[in-house]
Amino acid sequence: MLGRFGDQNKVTIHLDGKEIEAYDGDSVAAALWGSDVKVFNHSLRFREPRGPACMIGLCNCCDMIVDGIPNVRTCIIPVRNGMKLSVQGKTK
Amino acid sequence: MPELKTEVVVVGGGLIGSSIAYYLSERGIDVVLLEKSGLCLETSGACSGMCFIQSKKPGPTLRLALKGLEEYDILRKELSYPFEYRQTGGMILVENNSELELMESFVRSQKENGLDVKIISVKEAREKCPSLTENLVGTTYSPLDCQIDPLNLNVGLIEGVKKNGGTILLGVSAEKIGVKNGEIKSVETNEGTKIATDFVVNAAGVHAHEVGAMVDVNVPVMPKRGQVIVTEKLPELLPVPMLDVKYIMAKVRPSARKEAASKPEKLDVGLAIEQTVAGTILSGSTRELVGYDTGVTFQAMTAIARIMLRYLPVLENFAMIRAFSGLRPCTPDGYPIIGEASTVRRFVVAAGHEGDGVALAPITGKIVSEIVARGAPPFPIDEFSPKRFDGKQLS
Amino acid sequence: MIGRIYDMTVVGSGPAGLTAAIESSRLGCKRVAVIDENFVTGGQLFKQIHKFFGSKDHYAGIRGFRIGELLLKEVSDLGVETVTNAAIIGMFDAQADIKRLVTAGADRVGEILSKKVLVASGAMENTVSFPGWTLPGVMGVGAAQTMMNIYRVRPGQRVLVLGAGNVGLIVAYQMLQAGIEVVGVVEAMSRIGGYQVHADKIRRMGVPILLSHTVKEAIGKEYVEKVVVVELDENQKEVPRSEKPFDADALCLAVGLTPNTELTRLAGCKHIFNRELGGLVPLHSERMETTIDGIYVAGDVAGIEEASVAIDEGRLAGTSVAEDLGMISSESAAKTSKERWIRLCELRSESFGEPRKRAKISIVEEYWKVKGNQMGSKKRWFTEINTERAPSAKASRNAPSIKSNDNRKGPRAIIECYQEIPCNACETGCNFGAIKVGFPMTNLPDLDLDRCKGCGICVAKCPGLAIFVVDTSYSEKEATVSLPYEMLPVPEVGQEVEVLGKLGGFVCKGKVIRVVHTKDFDETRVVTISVPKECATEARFIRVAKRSGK
Amino acid sequence: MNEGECQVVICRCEEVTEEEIREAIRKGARTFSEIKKITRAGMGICQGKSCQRLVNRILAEMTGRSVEQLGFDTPRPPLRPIKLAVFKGTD
Repeated sequence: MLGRFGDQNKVTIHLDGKEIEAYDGDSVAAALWGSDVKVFNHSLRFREPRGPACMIGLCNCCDMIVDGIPNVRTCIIPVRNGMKLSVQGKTK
Repeated sequence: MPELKTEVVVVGGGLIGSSIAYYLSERGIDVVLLEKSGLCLETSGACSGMCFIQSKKPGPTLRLALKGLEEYDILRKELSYPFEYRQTGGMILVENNSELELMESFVRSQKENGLDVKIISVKEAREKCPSLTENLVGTTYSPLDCQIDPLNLNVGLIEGVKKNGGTILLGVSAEKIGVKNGEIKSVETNEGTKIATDFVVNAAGVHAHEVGAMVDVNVPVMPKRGQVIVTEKLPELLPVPMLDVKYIMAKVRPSARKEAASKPEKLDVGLAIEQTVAGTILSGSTRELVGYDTGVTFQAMTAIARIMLRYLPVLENFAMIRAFSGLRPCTPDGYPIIGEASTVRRFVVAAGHEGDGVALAPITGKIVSEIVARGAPPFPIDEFSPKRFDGKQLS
Repeated sequence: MIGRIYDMTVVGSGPAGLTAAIESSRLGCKRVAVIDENFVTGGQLFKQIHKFFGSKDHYAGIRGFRIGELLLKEVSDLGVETVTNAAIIGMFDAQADIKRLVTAGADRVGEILSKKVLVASGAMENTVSFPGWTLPGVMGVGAAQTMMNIYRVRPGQRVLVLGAGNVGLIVAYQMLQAGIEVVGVVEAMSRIGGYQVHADKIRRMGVPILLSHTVKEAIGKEYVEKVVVVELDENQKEVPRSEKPFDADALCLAVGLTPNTELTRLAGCKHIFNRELGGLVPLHSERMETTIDGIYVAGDVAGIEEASVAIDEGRLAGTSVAEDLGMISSESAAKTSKERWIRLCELRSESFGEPRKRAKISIVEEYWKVKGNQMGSKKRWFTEINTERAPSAKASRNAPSIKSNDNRKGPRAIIECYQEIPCNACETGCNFGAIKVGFPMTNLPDLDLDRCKGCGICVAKCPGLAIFVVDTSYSEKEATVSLPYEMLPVPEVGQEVEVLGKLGGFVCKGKVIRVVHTKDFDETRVVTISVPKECATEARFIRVAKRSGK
Repeated sequence: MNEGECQVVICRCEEVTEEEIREAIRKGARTFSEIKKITRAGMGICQGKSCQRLVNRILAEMTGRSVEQLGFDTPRPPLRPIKLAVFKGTD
């Protein structure tokens, strides 16, 4: 209903080497979800896929490795041009 | 009044009490354990799992700790409940030359007491733990120190007691201890049950004084608050648990203890840091005489975090997710109180282990079980006898 | 910030926090700060793209995010300091006269000293567990709202919603607005928990609401691909072999909220469990003060209610802070607070509000029990209200419907609002005084046919989209129906559209004859279509085909 | 859901399953705090924000008490994870 907000600057972020286009002001989680990225990490114990579930920084389901630092809540950090992201944890 | 009958009532279900009950039940002795709150809710549920041997004062405590280590070796095979026992070795971090001097003499006297410990270079220390700062003059190292999960051990011991036919009563406290002709007869609980018993073991930790008072035995245990901070789960950064020299000084130097007690406003932090199997790093702790207050303070969080970052700068990239505090049961002379009371027969005290409860729980269990079963400890423990406080009142 | 002592620090910048800050600084408090852990202030307001219920004083008929803009402007005009990106990690010296809040931002910790602290920390979303609930694509309905309404990202292409309370229904509608296919709304209870008008909005667009059903399992390899729904019997047990699979790539959980009481519990305020209010809530007085002097609460943290309640509770707490700081006299505080409480009672009346009203009164009574009934003047006005039992209500209960003897020519409004919702936007919106709600505003609207001109303003004004204008005398065979329309694409005059009924079924073809939109309508267009006369009572929505080439 | 029917995670931070929670209750845990200590549920990075209600429901069901009677864990600072770097400074 609201349509897009005005013109926004595009930025490029990198997910495990893949380039993803995002808009300035977007949270990392929103930008990735909007680009059809669904799996943000694999859980430690059962190695299950996890993705955003609260979008307000409470549940830690959207944790990723951001610029080398693990366990970063991507739903509450904004995208930045050149940001390097990795899916955290191992698959089954 | 509902009645129960047993051979031994153990008051307190922490690591010490559950260990005693376990060793008793292993011998086929009928035991009832009373825990007034619940599983792992008091001191043993609010501590780290470091089981340091080299931190013990050379002499009776070190001897006890070494025997305790042997007991752990048996327990980890015997207890069907895994408690994350691992012998990782341990270090004491030495920051400057005056500390080095102190530690050299400490290590020397420990060696004389038969402990495998040495001082290693910073380079060697960093090989064992690459995240460690270079700004040290060296560290001690002993391969004997280990780590456990105190929560799992506590639950495992209690499960063991149950398996052996013992009775565990959670949420039940001792209200009155019946004595006749200087001999233990019974325990009455808050639920109104009267338990006829031959022995009572006071393993009530920071509440041991209250239980002692029920039979007019002075058990001068005081709560000392230790605050601990916890990080998020991390990859292996700390293969070896560590202490700093302040931790040791507070333990071994009576003057340091007195000084700390005289200046309660000054926050005294002796660093003890370990990484758990789950991946979190536990870092503590303060020693505060604040009664039974288990709150945490921002001042302590900051102080602990700063010391920790000084030794392990890499941690600055990670998050602290929790802080908690536990009450350490401490005694006026720093030795635990273990043994039969002089004025009441078959009233056995096992309390006041302060920060050594984890290391000494199994051996304390074994000692008390022998006192009960054979009337004497397996080896002399006169230094720990409750008799030393007879006639003195807790100040 | 360091070294200053604030008069009042507000934790949380949602409707309750902002109105409290506005009220207290309006009444003379000088150093007022609002702290929020998010990037932006406004709490959940900026996720709310729907129009709010309530009265004019509660910004009824205005979209949530615009209310946020209004409140923030007022806050900045009054010189209230707002601090974002600052999570409160603890409160120390809570019992002292000067309280110490510690905040943590991305790269530093800060300390805020404050005489009074208002905790308006809102609520946390509940969750339920079932196999697959941790799969990507299963998310809180609030998360879905953030994605859509803040970042304009669709949570999924085909979404199932669990929970037919107001939140679930409203967000399902917002998903439809975002062009998402809502495959269904599933509700474990045997009735719709939210307002019927919200349910009607999505049902007329063809979304099925499955009552007495729940989610049994979410299935997918890497993310949700299928959701299995199962029927529940009257004992909430699964009915064997009643599983229904839904193809969906997202499952949104709208299973209620819990007051976010971490800070008040940490501070040591006394709490009590109250099911009606969503769980553990801090005991508080009628003045919104907790059992610790100088700590106040307002909004969802004090019990899960509505934005209109949060707004009034915020004002109430703001007044109390001003009183306790000596900015206003106890008499004048008591006077305005009493009026506010009466209005809160009005918002909490009738079937939806009554249980919450009783719960709130019990919280206040429990507070006084803990405080040892040292009632004094502060409690007096509250006792007066209770004896007055205001508002006693049940004044007008005329079911709005077309009366059979209604032979009037020309367009007239039809109000399909059958529940006691605390809202009077239609009454205040009508320029001809044709709609009467009165006091309390939970009364059902009463239409005065003689005054109704069929102008259609109420169609755009009703936040529940529950008013239509029908003209059965449009032509010999045709009637017109004017309906509210908030979707894309916007139909053009002359365009042929599919007309849908109250439950979303195809009714007939219709032709758009007028599309009215003013700034005041704020994106709710009033679309008038012509339909065969016999279809006028059923025609409630239109499906506008996307035109090619655009 | 019937007991032991399927492995459902209750605490998603620490990945504690429903069966493990039930096992802790069978061992004598009667409060969320005890279940937390025994199973690690609620000990993870979100500090029980999402699982406390779920655990309490299981507790209520198994012990026959109402959720009202169960009590809640006392929150401790920090209420949110904080980067340790913020503490850097001189002692």
